[in-house]
Amino acid sequence: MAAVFRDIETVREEEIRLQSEIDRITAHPVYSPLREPLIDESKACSDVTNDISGLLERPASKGWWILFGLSFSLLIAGIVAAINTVYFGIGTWGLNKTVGWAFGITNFVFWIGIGHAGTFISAILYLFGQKWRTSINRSAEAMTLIAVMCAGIFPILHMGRPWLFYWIMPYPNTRGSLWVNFRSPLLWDFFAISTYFTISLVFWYLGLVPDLATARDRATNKARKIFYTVLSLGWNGSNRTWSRYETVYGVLAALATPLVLSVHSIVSFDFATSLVPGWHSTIFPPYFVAGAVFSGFAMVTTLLIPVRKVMHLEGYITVQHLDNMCKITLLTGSIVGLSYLTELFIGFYSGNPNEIFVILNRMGGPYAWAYWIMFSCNAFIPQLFWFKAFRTRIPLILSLCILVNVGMWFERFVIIVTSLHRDYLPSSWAIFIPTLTDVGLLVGSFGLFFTAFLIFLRLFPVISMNEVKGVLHYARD
Amino acid sequence: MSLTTLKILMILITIIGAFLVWQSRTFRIYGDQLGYEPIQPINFSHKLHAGDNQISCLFCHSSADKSKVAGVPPASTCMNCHSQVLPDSPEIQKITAAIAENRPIEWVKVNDLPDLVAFNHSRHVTSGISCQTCHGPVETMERLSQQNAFTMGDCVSCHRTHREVTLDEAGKPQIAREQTAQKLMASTDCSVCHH
Amino acid sequence: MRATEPSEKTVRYAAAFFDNEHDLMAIAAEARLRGFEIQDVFTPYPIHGMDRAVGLKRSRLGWIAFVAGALGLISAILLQVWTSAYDWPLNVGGKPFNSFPLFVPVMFELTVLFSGLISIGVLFMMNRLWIMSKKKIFEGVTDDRFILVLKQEDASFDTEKAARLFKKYNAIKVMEGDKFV
Amino acid sequence: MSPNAASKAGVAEGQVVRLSKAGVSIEIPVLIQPGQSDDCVAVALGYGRTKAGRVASGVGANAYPFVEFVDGTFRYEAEDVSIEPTSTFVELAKTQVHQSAEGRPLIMEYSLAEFVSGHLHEESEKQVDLWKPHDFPEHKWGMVVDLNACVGCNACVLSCQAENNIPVVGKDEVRRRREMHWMRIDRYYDEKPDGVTTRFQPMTCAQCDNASCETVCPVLATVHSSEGLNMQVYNRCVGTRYCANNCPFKVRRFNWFLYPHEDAVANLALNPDVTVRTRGVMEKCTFCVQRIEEGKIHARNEGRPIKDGEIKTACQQSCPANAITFGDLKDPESSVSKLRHTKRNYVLLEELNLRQGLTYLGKVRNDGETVGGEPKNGSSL
Amino acid sequence: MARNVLNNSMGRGILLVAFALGAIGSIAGLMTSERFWFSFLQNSLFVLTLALGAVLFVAFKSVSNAGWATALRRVPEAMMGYVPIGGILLLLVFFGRYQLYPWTNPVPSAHEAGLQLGFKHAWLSTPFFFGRMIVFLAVWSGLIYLMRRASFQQDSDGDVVHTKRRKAYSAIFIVVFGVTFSLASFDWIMSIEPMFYSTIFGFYTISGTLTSSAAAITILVIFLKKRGFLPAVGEKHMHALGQIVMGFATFWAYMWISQYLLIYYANLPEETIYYYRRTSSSGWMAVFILNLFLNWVIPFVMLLPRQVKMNAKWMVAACTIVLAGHWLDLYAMIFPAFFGSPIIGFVDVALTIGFVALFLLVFIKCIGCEELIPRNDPYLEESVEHEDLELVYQLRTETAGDI
Repeated sequence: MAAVFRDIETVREEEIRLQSEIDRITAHPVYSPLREPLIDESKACSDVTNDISGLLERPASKGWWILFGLSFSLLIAGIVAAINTVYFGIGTWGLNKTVGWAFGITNFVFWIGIGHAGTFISAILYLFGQKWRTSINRSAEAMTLIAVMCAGIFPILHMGRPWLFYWIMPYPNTRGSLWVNFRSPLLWDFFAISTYFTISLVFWYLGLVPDLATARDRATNKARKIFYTVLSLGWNGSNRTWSRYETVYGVLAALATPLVLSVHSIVSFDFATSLVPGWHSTIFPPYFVAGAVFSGFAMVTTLLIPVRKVMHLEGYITVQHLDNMCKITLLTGSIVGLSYLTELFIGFYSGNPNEIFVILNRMGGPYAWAYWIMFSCNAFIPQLFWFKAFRTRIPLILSLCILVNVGMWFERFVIIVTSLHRDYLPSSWAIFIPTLTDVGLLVGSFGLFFTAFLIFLRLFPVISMNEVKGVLHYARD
Repeated sequence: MSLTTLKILMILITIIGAFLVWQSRTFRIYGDQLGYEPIQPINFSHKLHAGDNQISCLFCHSSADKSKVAGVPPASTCMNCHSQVLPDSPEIQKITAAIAENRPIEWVKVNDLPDLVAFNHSRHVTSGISCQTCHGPVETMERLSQQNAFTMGDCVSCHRTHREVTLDEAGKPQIAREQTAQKLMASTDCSVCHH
Repeated sequence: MRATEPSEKTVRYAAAFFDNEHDLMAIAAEARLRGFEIQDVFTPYPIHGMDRAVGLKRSRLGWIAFVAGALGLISAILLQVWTSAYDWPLNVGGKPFNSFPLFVPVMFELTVLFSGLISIGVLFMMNRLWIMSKKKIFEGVTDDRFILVLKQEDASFDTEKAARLFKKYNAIKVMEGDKFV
Repeated sequence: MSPNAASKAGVAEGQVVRLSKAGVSIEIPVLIQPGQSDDCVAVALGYGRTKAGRVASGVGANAYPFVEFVDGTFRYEAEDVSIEPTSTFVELAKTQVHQSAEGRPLIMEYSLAEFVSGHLHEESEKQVDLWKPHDFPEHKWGMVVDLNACVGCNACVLSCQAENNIPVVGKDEVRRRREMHWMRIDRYYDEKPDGVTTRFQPMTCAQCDNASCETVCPVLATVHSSEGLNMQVYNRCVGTRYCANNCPFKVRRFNWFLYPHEDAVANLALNPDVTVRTRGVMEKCTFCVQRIEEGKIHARNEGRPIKDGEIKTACQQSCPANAITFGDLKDPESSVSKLRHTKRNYVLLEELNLRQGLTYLGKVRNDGETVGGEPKNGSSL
Repeated sequence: MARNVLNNSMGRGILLVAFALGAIGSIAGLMTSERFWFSFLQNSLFVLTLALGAVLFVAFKSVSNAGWATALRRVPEAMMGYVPIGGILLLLVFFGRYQLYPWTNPVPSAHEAGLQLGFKHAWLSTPFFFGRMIVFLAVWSGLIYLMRRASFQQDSDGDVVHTKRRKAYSAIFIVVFGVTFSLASFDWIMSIEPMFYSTIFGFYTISGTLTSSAAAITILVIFLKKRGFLPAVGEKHMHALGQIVMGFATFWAYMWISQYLLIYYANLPEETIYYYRRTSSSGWMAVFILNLFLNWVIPFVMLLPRQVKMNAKWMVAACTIVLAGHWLDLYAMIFPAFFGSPIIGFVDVALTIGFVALFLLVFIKCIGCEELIPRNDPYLEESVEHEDLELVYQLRTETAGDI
């Protein structure tokens, strides 16, 4: 009898121990009362699936077709300009012996910069545990990929002989193995951009696989079923898979973070390694990175505001998300502003007449208008985001972000053209005037960007469902 | 993927690979003319002249040691001998006719380099490189064919292996050493060929 | 390689469906502590702490990524130094043949590229994620179902105890099956 | 037309004016030329031809009607010519649009007193690299241009064009600042209290040892030779134009279009030793590397070292004033080495530490001084 | 309610003796060594940047709403207390300006003739220079005072408004610091070689500051945790701190390579001379390479494995290496301008010991005066592990419950 009691006693103790062990294991994190829910509190898991996967299953709206038509016609203009360039030569651009780079490289740097927000959101904010990234990372990453594609076209197109672009890859050849110049920043660009594109692509795809599985499981149409079945790689949500998936996601985030820094740093090396006054400045790497994230965030915000409106995603991409993005725009914009000031200061501090001349020429030379557009849009405009009113009123956010994008395009234009057009020997000074082909390529790159983004919206879940489901429980606790 | 699919795939890859290796000469890079053997206007045999009869290359290609180009001999060079030797042969008749009509014989150029390469015969011949090094065993050919792909790699590998600069005590390069034909000062500067 | 993965065997299983992560986590922890053998759990999103609940060890993929990165770094150094300073050294702008500081960008990029691609490749291989995959997919797992799958291989599996446990945590649906691929 | 004359007549550069005198009149655009006498307008003769082929027919205006035959000789001056501005403007095709040196010390000038005293410019500081410089085992080609001797006649530019198959790109391309001359003569007008000083400086690829163009080329299309030359390999070039951007002297030229034409007769005029460049590639002065190679081969075939002065570049050969000296800097006895060690020798943009193969001998000016000679102010252009 | 975190009086005694040693060393050095002012500048900047980095740490934490670090926040807050004192000490370089800053010489050499150019001449003038210095230090000290006050007041009244205020002060501090510290680093360090200029210099110095202060915070947290203070700090925090040190070290390496690579590449004499002085002699070359290893290579490789970040001994070792690296970094920034080879003499050692001792004394004073856990911080629960939640709830004052 006693033994039985002792057994019961032991069993009870055992039960209590077990329960406390279970409690310890299953304890979920506590959140500060100051934290507000990220997503509309009424959403449940199935709502997320229906809201987001459902978007793909309905036919495209009229608005989508109109936008698609518009972007596609811009893209056609770009294609015409590209054919013109390749057929007749770079002479169709407005370049000359003094200004060897202008619109082409400006567009390249601009788009690469835009391409920095996506990986920043998915990698850096991931590492910093910023959960609000989950609603925006998918579309931001897609934007990154598309922007990098837009950017990647320009270095090839701007070559005199674009059909030989593969010469910048190191491969054994019949020229006694004449390799490539590993000291050239353009070569670094090739490595940086191809790595960045590859890693961003696999990162984006990795995040997409579970969502593609959702789309697969919901698909009724045969073609869609095959499409999503192939892409979702038999994903079944097993914890074993999730566990490794999370590790790799973390690894990729840890890799992508310095990668983001490196890519625009390397792009900045294109300029900073040279000895053109106005190009050679050691602050360029961090300054370009900040500028890239700055313009990228402005572009994500510009894209997401209409997307959330048209696709009814206000519950997922809330004003709080926009507010946070504005804050990052403010931070990076301030770094950009600080870099402008540093450049000005050091320019005068250096006492180097060439440096001083470049600054004065930018402020008052033939391209002063571009400089002041750049300065006001990038250094002053984002400062408005200090005020909450500017971070929460959607039309204001949208207009400021568009201005930032304009400013960042002009920043690259100013850096490239004003430095080149008047450098060391006044005898070679010249003016750059863009041609129709230049403008066509600029416009065409926007066409490609929007066309591809609109296609993305129709093919893939625009919000990372699996990650959003993971942060829903704030609302439920 | 089942094991069968995998096997089939492996076999396919092997077959295609083997075919590519076997037929590797079929897939050439652009500009590779190795083995080019055009029909010439006159059925001239290098084997007969340079091989069997041991006529020196420089006898006909007389500018090879003096000038950039080796030179195609004028028709009159042929007639130095052929006015006596086999003057009635139909092939020789063609030369005679060309001389009579005062027109050149339209030889088809076999060993040709693109215009972006400057090759100087005299430099190579003077430093003792035999014609066969680049042109192959011409003395065995009935009809001339290209025996070297003349890729940049071919030139460069030779220039590199013969890159020996001898310096004297004062540190000056000893130019006289060149004439021993063993020590060449083959430069690998791009501008040596590309200008 | 195919045979070593536990989920690959043909086993008899019992699966219970739940509608939230907390129940799943708790039942997984309890089932494991009570001696059940957990085949796997299936969720629509990754759940923090689930590894601890089902007793899964930390993945060693981090180390694979490190080794892959080191491989990339070494190949970048070898490629650049060999081509620039040994295979065909060229005087480029007066800089030394081995301009090591200038090789840093490519070294970094290749490190990241190798590390990222190899670790993701290993992930796909280890989890057999690929186009022709034919894995068991539970209904609703990609939507809002949280599923616990217990092995009932040997005699020690106590059906009643399992049923009690499922009930305790409000299982929506319980199903059994023979084959688990 | 001088700036003062232009403002007096109320015309701007490029504005077409009608010059007329007693029934003859021509319409030509204005080019403002500092240093020109205020009361005088200069018109070039020889244009406006009607039967001069594709290149020259109908270019410009014929100024011969103004020439009079007086006293058995042609008078090339015409008086009482009226200038009447029209409303037409043309964009002049000029190879240099900025005329001021902006006060930069690009052309060194010394007064006679300074020259006599021997104290010309600060001894340049020893500049350091973060690496060991490459050595040049055999030759190190160098050029010295004596600005004192140079009269700015452009013969070098033309001989370079002829020697190196440089395409003539036409007015439109020059207006777009795409002239192809490998060599150019920079000309600066500097307003001084006592009038305008015109200075000129022949400029060509300086063959820098620390060439900023070379390091940035991704495909090794431009690298340094073992003889100190900055080589440009046209067939390797993919045309990124990065090198041209990074050249502080802006001496690199890019083939914006396919300039050479398939013209069997015209192509016979090309120099067979120089590759004709296709579109999309960069080109620049090579120090006439084809002549260097020829000279080297010639000497080596004969088994002797190269003599100083044996190899001449095209510009040097055609310079009427012997302003250009070319030779081997390795040879301390060569004339170019000797000139390098003269006091007047200076390196353009020395603060960039490029270590050029091309240096200049500063100009000694003798104006405003009592030590003989006449004050100079005009341009010889 | 001053608390002695050393748990005994021995420690403080040792620190006082060390400080005295430093003071004596300074006086001795002032009289004998030409290196004194350089060493003084280097060491006072070394500890001052640790304190300034701590301010940035707290400021970044506040603006990004990062909850995790709340449990250890008092450590950087105590470090911040050194800034006013360190600032006053730094101002003493006024007396060493003729040795340190060539531009103070009334008659510049031919080499420095470039200084006669307008802006630089005006900017680098003694009254303006030291005036700026005073303004910068005063502004920083003022903001630090406000941040600390808002933090401590919350302990007593538990009002959330202090969190919001701290956030505002932090944002202002980050902006002000970005501008002023860039200028300060140009002034205090870069102008030792007045002909040299590099636009990244400010960012570079900030990155070193961030790395070393994160390392110092880690060491102090481990020290306090060992002594039984900071009960709520656990593995999670150690892991995060390890990641931060590693991340900042990598950021420093990024800045380092950016500056070096660009100067190496462009090869412009004005700039190359800076690295030439630092790499041409074998002694300085060793310092140059050691600097990279101490600041990045060794800590990065050491801290890669997850286990190391949670191991106190390894973490202390890695962080000590980082601190040594930062010291060496400043040494390599300041000394090569005038000294052909790196020598570390008595003065350097004495001054280093003295300054570190002073810093620790101030730290101990500051940390002893306040609660070690910001008990009413609304982010505190997020910061601690599940097991420590009860402990945190006990510390809370009643008023803090409702927000």
